[in-house]
Amino acid sequence: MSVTAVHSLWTTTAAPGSPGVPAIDRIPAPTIEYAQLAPVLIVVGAAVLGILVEAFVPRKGRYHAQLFLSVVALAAAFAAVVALAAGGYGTTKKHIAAMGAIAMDGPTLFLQGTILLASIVAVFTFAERRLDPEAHGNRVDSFVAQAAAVPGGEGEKAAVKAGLTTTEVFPLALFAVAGMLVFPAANDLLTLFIALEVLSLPLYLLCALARRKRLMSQEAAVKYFLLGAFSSAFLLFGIALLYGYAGSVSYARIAEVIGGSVQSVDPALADTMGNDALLLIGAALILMGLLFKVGAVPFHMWTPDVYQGAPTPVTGFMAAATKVAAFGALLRLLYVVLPGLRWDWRPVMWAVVIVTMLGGAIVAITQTDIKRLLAYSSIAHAGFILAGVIAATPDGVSSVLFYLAAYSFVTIGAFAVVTLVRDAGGEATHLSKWAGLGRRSPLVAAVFAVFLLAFAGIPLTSGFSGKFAVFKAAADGGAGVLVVVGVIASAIAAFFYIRVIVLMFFSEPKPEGPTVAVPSALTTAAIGVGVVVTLVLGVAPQYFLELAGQAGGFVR
Amino acid sequence: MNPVYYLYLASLLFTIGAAGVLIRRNAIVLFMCVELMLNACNLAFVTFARMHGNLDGQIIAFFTMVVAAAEVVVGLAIIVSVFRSRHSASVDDASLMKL
Amino acid sequence: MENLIAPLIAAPLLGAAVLLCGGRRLDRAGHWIGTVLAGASFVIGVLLFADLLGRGAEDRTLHQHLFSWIPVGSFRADIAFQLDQLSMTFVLLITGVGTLIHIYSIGYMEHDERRRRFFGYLNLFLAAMLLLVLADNYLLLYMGWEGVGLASYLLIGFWQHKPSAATAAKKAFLVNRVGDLGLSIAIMLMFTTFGTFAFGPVLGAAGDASEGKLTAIGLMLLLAACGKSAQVPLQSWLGDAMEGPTPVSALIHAATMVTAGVYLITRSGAIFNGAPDAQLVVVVVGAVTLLFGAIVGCAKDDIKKALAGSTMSQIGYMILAAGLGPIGYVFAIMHLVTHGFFKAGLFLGAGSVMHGMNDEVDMRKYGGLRKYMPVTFVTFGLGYLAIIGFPGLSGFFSKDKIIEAAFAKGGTEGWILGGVALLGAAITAFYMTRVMLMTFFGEERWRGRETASPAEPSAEPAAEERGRHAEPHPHESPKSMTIPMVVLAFGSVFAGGLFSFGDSFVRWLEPVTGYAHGHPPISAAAVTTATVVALVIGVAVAWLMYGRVPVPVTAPRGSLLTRAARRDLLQDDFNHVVLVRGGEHLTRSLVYVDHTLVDGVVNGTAASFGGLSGRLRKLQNGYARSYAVTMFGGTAVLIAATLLMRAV
Amino acid sequence: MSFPLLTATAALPALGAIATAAVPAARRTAAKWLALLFSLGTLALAVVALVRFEPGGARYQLTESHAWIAEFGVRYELGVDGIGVSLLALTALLVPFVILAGWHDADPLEDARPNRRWRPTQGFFALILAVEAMVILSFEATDVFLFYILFEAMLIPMYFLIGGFGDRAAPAQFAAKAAGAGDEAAATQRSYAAVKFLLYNLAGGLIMLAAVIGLYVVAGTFSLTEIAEARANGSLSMATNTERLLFLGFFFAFAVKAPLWPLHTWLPNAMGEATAPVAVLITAVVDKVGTFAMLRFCLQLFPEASKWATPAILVLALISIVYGALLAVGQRDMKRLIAYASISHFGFIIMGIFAMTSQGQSGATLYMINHGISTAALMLVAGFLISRRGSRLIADYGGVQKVAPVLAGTFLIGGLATLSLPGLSPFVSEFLVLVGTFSRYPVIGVIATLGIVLAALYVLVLYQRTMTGPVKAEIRTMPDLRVRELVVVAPLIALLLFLGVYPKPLTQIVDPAVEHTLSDVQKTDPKPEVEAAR
Repeated sequence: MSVTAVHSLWTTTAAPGSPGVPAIDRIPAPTIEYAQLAPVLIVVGAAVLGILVEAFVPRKGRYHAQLFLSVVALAAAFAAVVALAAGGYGTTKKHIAAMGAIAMDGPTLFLQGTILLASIVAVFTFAERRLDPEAHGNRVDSFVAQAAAVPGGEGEKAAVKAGLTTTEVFPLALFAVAGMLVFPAANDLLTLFIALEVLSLPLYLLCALARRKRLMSQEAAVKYFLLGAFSSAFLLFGIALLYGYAGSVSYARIAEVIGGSVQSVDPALADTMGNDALLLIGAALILMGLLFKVGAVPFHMWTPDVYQGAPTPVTGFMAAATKVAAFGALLRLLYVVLPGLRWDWRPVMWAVVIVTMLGGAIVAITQTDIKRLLAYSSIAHAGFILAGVIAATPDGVSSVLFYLAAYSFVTIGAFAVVTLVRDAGGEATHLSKWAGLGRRSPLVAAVFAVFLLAFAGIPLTSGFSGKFAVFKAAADGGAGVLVVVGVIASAIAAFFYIRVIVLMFFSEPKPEGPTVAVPSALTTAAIGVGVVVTLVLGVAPQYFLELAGQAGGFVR
Repeated sequence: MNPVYYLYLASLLFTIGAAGVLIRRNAIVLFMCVELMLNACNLAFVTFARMHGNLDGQIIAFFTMVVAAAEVVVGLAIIVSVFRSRHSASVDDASLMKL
Repeated sequence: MENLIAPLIAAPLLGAAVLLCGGRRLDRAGHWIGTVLAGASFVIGVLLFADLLGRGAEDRTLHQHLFSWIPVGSFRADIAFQLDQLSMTFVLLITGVGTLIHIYSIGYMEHDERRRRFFGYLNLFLAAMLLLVLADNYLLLYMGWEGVGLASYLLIGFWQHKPSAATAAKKAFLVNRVGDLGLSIAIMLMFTTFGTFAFGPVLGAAGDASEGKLTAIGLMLLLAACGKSAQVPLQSWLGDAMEGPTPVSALIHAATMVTAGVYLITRSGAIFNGAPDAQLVVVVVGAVTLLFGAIVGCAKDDIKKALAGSTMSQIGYMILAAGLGPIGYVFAIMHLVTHGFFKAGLFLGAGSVMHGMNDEVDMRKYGGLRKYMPVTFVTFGLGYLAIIGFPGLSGFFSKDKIIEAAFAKGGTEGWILGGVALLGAAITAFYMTRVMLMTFFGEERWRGRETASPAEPSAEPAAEERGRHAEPHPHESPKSMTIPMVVLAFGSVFAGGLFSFGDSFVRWLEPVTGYAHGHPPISAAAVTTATVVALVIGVAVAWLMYGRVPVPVTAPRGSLLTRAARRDLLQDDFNHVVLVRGGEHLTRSLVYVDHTLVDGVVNGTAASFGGLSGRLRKLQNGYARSYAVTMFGGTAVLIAATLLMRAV
Repeated sequence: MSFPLLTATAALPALGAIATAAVPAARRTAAKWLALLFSLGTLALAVVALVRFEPGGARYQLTESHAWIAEFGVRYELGVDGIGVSLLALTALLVPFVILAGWHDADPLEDARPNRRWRPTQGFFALILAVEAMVILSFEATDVFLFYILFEAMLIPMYFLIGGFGDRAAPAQFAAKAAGAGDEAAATQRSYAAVKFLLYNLAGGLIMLAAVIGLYVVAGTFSLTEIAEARANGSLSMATNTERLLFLGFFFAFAVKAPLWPLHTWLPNAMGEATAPVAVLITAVVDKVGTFAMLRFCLQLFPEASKWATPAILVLALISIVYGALLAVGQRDMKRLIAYASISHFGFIIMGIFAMTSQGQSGATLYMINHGISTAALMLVAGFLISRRGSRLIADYGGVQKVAPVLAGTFLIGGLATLSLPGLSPFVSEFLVLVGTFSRYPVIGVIATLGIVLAALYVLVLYQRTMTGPVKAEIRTMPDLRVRELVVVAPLIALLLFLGVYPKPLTQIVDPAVEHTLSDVQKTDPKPEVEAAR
């Protein structure tokens, strides 16, 4: 999907006979480095296959087929990423691929790898079928039997009786992943926009597919969709303005124009070309679009509602993978397209960072629903990561990469634990239900405590390494104030994480309290990976820090 | 005619759309307003393409239309299902989750 | 020879360790172990004394260095001892009287199930006291100083089940702590002034230090002395200390520990000599206490408290003498020794009386006891004659010399001090005669009267039962108690004469304390006669008040002064109101402050965050459109800000 | 590559923690013995370290250094100076007693319904060992980052120890009072205390984090030795304000941990609610990290700023001394009383450190050790007392001395140590601190002596109210110390006596380290007046 490619076709046919132009019968095909796009292609292909599976494979076999297909596809894609990285595309051979649409460099590969791993883990939680009680002898996952059926209506009852399950979630997830893979790699604004839509649309749908509490789930979907569309409209308008300013949507070109290394095309257009109003407003709008995805204050308000309403596995998936992709895109935008504008966006971003860190932490204090709590904590964390983002140094990039990797696994793990604590109405997400969990099932409580401590940034957990890396980068980048604010924010944040731990361990369990379901190997794996990564990145982060360090360089 | 007028028009449309999103209550109308915003963007793209004398903008406009169509598919699906379960298309009724 | 110094201390220390850790299996033999070890250290003391006598007057100082205690940078404190004439005198007094009182206690504490521990404490006291007088530096002295305080605390509160005893013990320790504070500050001053606090260097270099420093050190030392020796204003604990068993009162609160202050001042003579102002304060304190104690002694009906008052007063004499400088040091120590004999004897006598009287302490319930307990009567009587300074007995020599020295101070000061000393002598005669008469003469007021509320239930609770007997049957005490009394009686009769015979005592101590012969404005003979006259007056008045007329069993209301004196001249009331009450208020208010203010600030911030959070989450009102508004506003601000950044 | 002794001293208890935690629920006693064995093994290693340490030798000995996180310029660097090694020994020494004293503190209540997975006992001892490991390593760390990590991480196990385990009455007849209605309230009290503990220390730690990062930005390394060297030879100079800010960041965290007035209020809650052994762990071991860090990091990294802040800190320390003592007098709860007493003592320690004299700092170091031992003795005996009666209120006791003389005696000795009676080790350190302070700041030194008198007051009042007087009906049948309890107390008391009379071995180890520290801040002891005169 490369503009310039298509464009060159067009022009060659439009102006015949001009000297030096190839004859009409020889149409140069755009050069696409398929090998380097392999990760994306594999995932997209698998997704398409998944659709076909839905169409042709008998209902009984679909679940297993889909699960197998998606896991294999993601694994293969990850292998491809590793191969590319090993091939040096992240470092020495980094370059612009696919006629300028895709940037093939360190951050791309690192983030794609992270996204793929996170997605594999997330898909495990998608496929969990042990937690919900069997409906009419069929094991069911946490997705609705028939999305189209009215909640609590005859249709739904029938569907449940028939043992339908929404296996479409797997292809949907795969499409979303594909979008995420492209998002941080996008090297022109159009690709950015398309990728954004490709990753968002499936997520809107996924949000609506919860088996329990369907009304909330649908509400979440509506809110997410409307606000998402709203924000993407802004993003698009921003793109339009930047295009108007630079006459192109390719990052490199825009950066050049901003840098002033290219003269404006035509003096007649001087009033639009090089008109900084266009540039600044456009940049601001695009930033807004990305900050929305990241969930930064004041564009965060969808986060709590959507996180709460969406099916918990989807929430985990969003909180982890989407954030990674979005931050990747943000990084590239700020470092590749708008470095010339640093002195304009930095002060604004400072403000955003501060309100995000403090706002998220403070509002979380009084939350009573564990999923909302985690949502607000994710907002606070977005603030911490942004602090690293605006360091505007290679160090900043690598620290952010590391933080994202660390954070995503903790998040998925935490939400996976949330799926385990259940009562009659499905997951028991109200905090009061969690009282005394430590007495009932110390192991689960302990694991969750580990995740909470990681969120709180206690040393020897990945949370601390990440936070330290980011703050260090920020301080190096001359944002000492941000570090201090961040420290205060994390002190506030510590309060509510500790509150949960107190609740789990130091308060007597209620007799009618929730039960802790024993998960299958899938969720267990997800949680296990989360714990392992948390501790490894906490105790011996050296290797991964190096990795992120090498991946720090963008291609321009 | 000065192409800048087209830009004014585009931004006007965009603003109308945004205002609509903020003001109207019916989910469908809301959604239409979003579409209006997208189209405003299209207009801007095309205008800029014309001013710059290259076709990127026009091509982008096509992509936008496709995306808009996809959004319609997804959005209507969601809105309809919500409507069926609540018998109302008002966004404000969907406020179970708050605080 | 000097290697014997450590064993001197080690013996009783060993006793304390064995008896206190030994457990019940030692109960039967405990008192013997204690007594033998005390005796052993007395024997060692005698050996050392003999050795010293064998040497020339100048090299009568032995040193023993065990090991270095706290070596930190320039700060070095050693566990090392110095035995010279001064400390030798104390060693003999302590071990001698100590041993006697051990023997006495065997009989006295017979019925007490915790007798073993009692002896353990006694030994502990001996060890600490010996350490105090044998230390060769002030820090080690401090160790002994607090050690005796601890022993006194344990012994005063020996009958801990009695709240009064426990309180008295606590009070004694606390008041002493205030004094100790003085000692520790004095040591710090020495360290900053001389860079050390060993006797030799400090006293040697005292001349080089500025007078201001010396005065400060001197006053701090005086504070310490006041605490330990119950001098005004820190005297309030001594009266209550009588809650302890009588042998304790005899040993610690009459003969030895309370005189540690005198030792400290005499030992630090070099410092005081360089600080006349400090010396003035010392004599004033001594004179005031002298009268204070005497007056209190006159008003008390509790025989032990009366004796306690007298102790205070007598130590007042010693402090006064010590404050007079070289003309007084020797006589201070001399009076200290003689006082050790007769006051211990008196206390043991009192104990014996109480022993015969079901532990009754109120003298108004005594009377006519002389025919029931002759030995006690005679020994007590000799002690009595000695303390009032009856010519020829020990008290006479020592006290007379002090009065003389007081006059010799010269100038109006001399007259005032001498006058006070004389007055004190008269009052002493008065109150001691009073005690004598009320106890051993007059009609037998205990007849047909049950002796309630035993002050000293030797073997609780059995004794408490004994105490409720209808009527006491006065009887002589067993040998183990009478023998020590006899020995001490001998001491109180002859010691004084022995010491003054050819000024032997003066020559003995001179090398250490230095001695200058004072020249009183009036002849020594005149002073002596004045003393005797004062004595006669005191006795006469007492006889008129208590001998001629019968003593009422219930105390008359008495004059204002009497009533004040009964309450220790209102000292306790003052302490109670000012220190205790005030302290309670202070602590209570501080507890409140800590909870509301210091804690409140933090909790407040936490709460305010909570409130802020509560308000902020209201923004999350669940309406998608309001979210959109926020986003729109946010975007607007974003754009505005970006443009603004460029504009400025 | 010699045997990594220091790592071993920390690794052994860490292993012990894991092993203990792994013991199945039924084998409770086995877990206890396992924990005890590991702690004793650690003690043995600590003794080896103490022996291998040469007082006269290099400043940091038994050093180890391995690459760890190059990206952060962090190395795994260990090494002990005299101060570190003695505190290491103290920790290793106290933990076995803590374990032994807490032998029954974590036994599940009879009424608790059986639960295969819930293993409080194993958890209790595992957590204790975990704390030991982290504390020991933090005494050994010569890398600021490594130290910081442990400084923060040790909060978590402590937090669970405080919040998870509370007092209970052992004998049935008293159990009625403790259990039942009061239980829930007690639990909430406890979790409040735990949260307070964690939040205070976490806040301090996070402020320190900012300073740590700042330090890295300035110095470019975390190695204490390198930075100190660079500062010494002037190759690393900090702007005055930067240094002061960084110093404050570090000091704040340590002052919370120590704790220094007015950051102290978490301590009484924590020590009051936690069981006596845990309380000992807090005040005798964990808090020492704070004061230790002041000596090692504040003075070494920021000499100028330390000197700049000295007056203010001394005043705060003075306030702590008097204020803590006064509040101790006003307490009704004996554990809270001991807690406030500790606050007063920490005031002395900090005062000694910042008096910047050799007496003061050696005194402070000895004080850390002696205070550890004496508080352990007093607090543990108090714990035994409480476990018999099931109440922390002083008013609930009286006449104990008559029914349980040994208990009373040990309690008294512990108390006398707390009021630093000469002959017991605390006296040595307290006097050194006073002298050290006095020789440079006479007025402050004199006022500080008030602390001595007040100490006598609160100790004796406590003893009188609990041990003397007529025997209360509830305690007529109170048993005297059991063998296990004697085994805990006796060695501590013996140590108090020994170090009180012969502290030389310690001072020899500590002195050189103190000299180094003083040379870091370029301070020398003031000369005595007479010498100066000559």
